[in-house]
Amino acid sequence: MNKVVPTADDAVVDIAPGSTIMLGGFGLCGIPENLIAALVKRRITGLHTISNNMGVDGFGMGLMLEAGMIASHIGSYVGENRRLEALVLKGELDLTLIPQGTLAERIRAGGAGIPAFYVPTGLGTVVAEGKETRKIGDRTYVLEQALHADVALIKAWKGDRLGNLVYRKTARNFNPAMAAAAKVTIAEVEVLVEPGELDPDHIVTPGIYVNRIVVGAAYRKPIESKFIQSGGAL
Amino acid sequence: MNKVVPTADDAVVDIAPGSTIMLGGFGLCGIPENLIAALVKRRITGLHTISNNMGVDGFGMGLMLEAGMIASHIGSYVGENRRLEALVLKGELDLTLIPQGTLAERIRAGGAGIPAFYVPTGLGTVVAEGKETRKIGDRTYVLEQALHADVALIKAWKGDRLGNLVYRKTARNFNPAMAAAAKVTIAEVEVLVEPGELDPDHIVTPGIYVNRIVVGAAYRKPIESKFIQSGGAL
Amino acid sequence: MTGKERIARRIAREFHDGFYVNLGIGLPTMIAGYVPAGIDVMFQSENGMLGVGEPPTDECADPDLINAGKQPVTELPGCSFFASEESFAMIRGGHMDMSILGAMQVDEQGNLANWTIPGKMVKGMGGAMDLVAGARRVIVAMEHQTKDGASRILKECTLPLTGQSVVHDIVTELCWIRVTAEGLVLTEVVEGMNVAEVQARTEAKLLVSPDLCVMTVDALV
Amino acid sequence: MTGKERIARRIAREFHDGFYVNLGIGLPTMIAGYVPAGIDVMFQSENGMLGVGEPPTDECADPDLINAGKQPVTELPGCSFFASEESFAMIRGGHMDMSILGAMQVDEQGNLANWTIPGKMVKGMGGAMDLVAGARRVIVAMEHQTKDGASRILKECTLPLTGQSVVHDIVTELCWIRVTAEGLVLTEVVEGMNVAEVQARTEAKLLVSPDLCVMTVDALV
Repeated sequence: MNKVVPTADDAVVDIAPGSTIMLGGFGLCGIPENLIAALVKRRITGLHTISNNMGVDGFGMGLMLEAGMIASHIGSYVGENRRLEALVLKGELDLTLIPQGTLAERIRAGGAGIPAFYVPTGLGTVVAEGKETRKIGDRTYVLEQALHADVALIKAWKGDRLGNLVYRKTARNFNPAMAAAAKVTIAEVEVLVEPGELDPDHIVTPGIYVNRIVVGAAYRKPIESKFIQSGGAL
Repeated sequence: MNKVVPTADDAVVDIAPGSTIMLGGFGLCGIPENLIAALVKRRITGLHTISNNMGVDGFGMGLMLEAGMIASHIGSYVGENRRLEALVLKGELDLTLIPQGTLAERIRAGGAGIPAFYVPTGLGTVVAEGKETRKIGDRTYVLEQALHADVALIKAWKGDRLGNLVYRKTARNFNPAMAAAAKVTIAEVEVLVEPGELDPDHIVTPGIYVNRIVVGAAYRKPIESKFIQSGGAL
Repeated sequence: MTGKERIARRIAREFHDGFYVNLGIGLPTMIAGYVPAGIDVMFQSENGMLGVGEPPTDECADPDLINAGKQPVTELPGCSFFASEESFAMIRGGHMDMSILGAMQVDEQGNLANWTIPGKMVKGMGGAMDLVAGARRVIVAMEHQTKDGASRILKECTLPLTGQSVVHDIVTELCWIRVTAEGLVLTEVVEGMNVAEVQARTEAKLLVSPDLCVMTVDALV
Repeated sequence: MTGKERIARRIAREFHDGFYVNLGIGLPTMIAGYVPAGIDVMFQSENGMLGVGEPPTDECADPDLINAGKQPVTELPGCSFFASEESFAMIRGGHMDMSILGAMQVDEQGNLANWTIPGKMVKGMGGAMDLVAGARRVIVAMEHQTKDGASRILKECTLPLTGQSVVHDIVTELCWIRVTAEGLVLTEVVEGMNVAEVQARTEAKLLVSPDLCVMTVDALV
C-alpha cells in the first residue's frame, strides 16, 4: 500500500472540468497551496468549490478565481477577496454563503453517512429560507443536508505512505472533515514519514480517508492579515 | 482554574439518585473504574445509565447492577453480563439496545447541539420501530435523537488541572463523546500533568468539556476475555 | 479612555474564573487585554483553538497559528487545537459561557444584524450565526450610534438578521442594556449621562431598571 | 482443512491491496490469518482502531489495546486509534471496503439476522447493524447449516433482522452465493459437491450462475 505520488501535478492530473472540489484551509492557513497551484496550471473550468474562504487576490483559491476556473462556490466568508465580490455582484459566479459551523457539520455529515441533521443555527434568517424547520423539545431547528465532493484537496503537516495525517496548530481546520467527504482525497504534506513514525494516538486523519499523498515542493504560507496589508507583495 | 478533586469519593459526592449517567468504556477497556467504585459505595438508586456495555459480573458497571443501583440502561451490547440478562428477562430492568454507531452518534449529537439526525442504520429492523423514516436521495433513513446526561463519568490516560485529556490506544472509545454530552463531566486519569505538558495538537478532549478531574487511586484494568475465562478471579 | 476601551473594560468585569469565551473580530478582541487579575478565562477562536494568547511579535508570528480574524496569535499553557467541526460542536453544543460580538443593528426582540448589507457587501457570516445560536450568553459590544449619528439599537432590525432573539446584553460606551421578554432594560449608564440622554440616542424604547446604576469600568479586585 | 478454515481461506482471496476491512467476531476473525502475500489489508476494529495486528503473547497483552471482541491485539506500523463516533462515521460513511460477519440466518432478499433470539438471548447488536448498513460490500461467513442440520439460508428470515437487503455475498464451507435482485445465485461449489446437493441443504431457492465453478481456496500468488 503506497499512496505517495511524486508531484502535485501528478496528484491532480485527472481532476475533470465541472468537478465539485472541497479545499481545506481557513483563510490562507492550512490551505493546499501546492495542489492549488498545480490545478491552476491545468486551467480546467466549471469547478464547483466548497471551502470556508476563497483565498485572497493573488494567492490560494484567489488564483483559481482569476483563472476563471470557478463556476460556483459554497463557503462562509469571502470578505478578503475583492475580485469575488465583484463577480458575484455582477452575477457571474454563483455564491452560496452558509454559517461556518453548519458548513463544517455538513461536510462531516457527508463523510459520516448522515444525509441530514437539524441545527439551531440561522433560524429566522436568510439561511433558513426554503429549508424545513421543526420543533424538537422547546426549540425550533433547521434541517441541513450533507455535503459531498468528487475531490478533496487538503493540507496536513506530516503524513505517511498509508495516508495517515497529522496537522499543526490552527492549520487543521476544515482539512480532516473534507478528507472523509470526497470520492477522492488528495493530501499534500510538508513532511513524509515512515508508517509507524506517527504515534497512532496522535493521528487525526487515518489513512483510510486519503487516496493520494504528495510532499509539497515549497511552502510560502503567507500570513493573511499581513499579506493583505502589504498588498500581496510578500 | 483548577478542576482537580482529591479523591474519586469527592468527585461523585453530589450525584443524585435517579440521575442519568453516561459511563465511558468499551467492555472493560477505558472504563472509569475508580469513579464507579466510589459511586457503588454511595449505593444511590434509580440511575439511568448510558454506556456501550454493562461491565461483567463482578467488575465495572456489573458492580452497580449487583448493588441494585440501575433502573434503566441504554447500550449496544450486554452479552457479558449474565446478571443483567436475568433481570431483563424478568422485567426488573428497562433495557434499550441500540446500534453501537447510532449510540455513539447520538451521544456526539448531544454534545454538539444537534437535536436529531438521519442514519441508514437499522432500517427495517426493530430499532426503527416507532421512529420516523424518510427518503433522502435514493435511500431511506431513520431519524435518531440526541442523548444527554446529568453526569458523564469518563476515563482518560493523562490530564491536566484545566481538564485537558488524552487517551491511550483503544481505551479512548466512548469517553470523548460523553465528555461533551453531560451537564457535569467527571474524568479520572492515570497521570496528572501540568498545563502545557500535553502537546496542544494531541489533546483529544479540551478542558472546556471537563468539570472535575481526579487521579484514580489504583487501576486493575482486567482484560475482559481473560477475566471471563477465569471467572473473575484476576 | 476611549469609548471602545470603556466597553472592553466593562465587559471584562463580567468574566468569572474558569469562563470559556469567544471574542468576535474588532472591538470584542480588545476585551482580552482587560481580564481582571486572578481570573482565568480561556478564549476560543472558532477556527479551532482554545486558550488563545496575545499577539506575537512580528518575528515570532507563525502562519499555522492564527485566530478567526486571520491574525497571528500565541499559545497559552493548556491550550488545545481541534478541527472546525469540533470547534462548532463546542459552540453549537452550548459549551461557551459567553460570545461577545459586534453589531450593525440590534432590536427590541434581541434580534441581531451584523453580517451583510444587501447589494453592497458580499462577505459572509463566518461563524457569527453559529456563535449567537449556541453560546449561553451573547453580548453585543458596539458603539452606541453609527458615525452618522444614527441609532444602532432599533425597534426592529432593517438589515438581514444574523440571529433571531439571540442577544442577551448590549454594551455601548454609554450604557448597559439587558434584553428581556418585556423589552430592552437600561441597567447602567455612564457617569455624566442620564436616561433621557441615552434614550435620545436610541430608536428602541428603553425601559429603566429599578436597580439602574452608574457603569463602573475598573476591574473588581 | 476444516470447513471454517475453507471459508476463511476463500474469503481472504477476495482482498485487494489497500483494502480496509472489518472482521466480525468468531469465524470472520480467522480470515486475518490467510491474507495472501504481497497484499496489504488494514483491518478495522469498530471500538476505535485501524491496522489491527495479531494477538499478542499473554505477557504482552495490554488492557488498553483490544479488538471489538474484547480480545487483546497488537499494533501494525501505520495503525491509528480514534473514538467510537469517529469509528462509526468511518463505517456508516461507506469507507470500509468490506465487512465480513457471521449470521444466524440470511434470506433471498439479502436480509440478515445475527443478533437476537426473542425471549432467549439478551445480548445486543453491538456494531453489526452499523456495519451492514455502511460497508461497501457485506459478506456473510458462516457454516451452511446449524448443528441440527437446519438451513441458515432461508426463503425469509424468521429471527429479528440485523439489516434489510444488506448482504452481498454468502460464503459457507460448501459454496459461494451472490445475492442479486433476481435472488440467490450459486457461483462456486466446493469439490465433491454438486448443485443439487447444495440445494438440498438450503431452504432458499438457489439460481445457478452460468459461470459456476469449483471453489478454490489456495491464495492467488
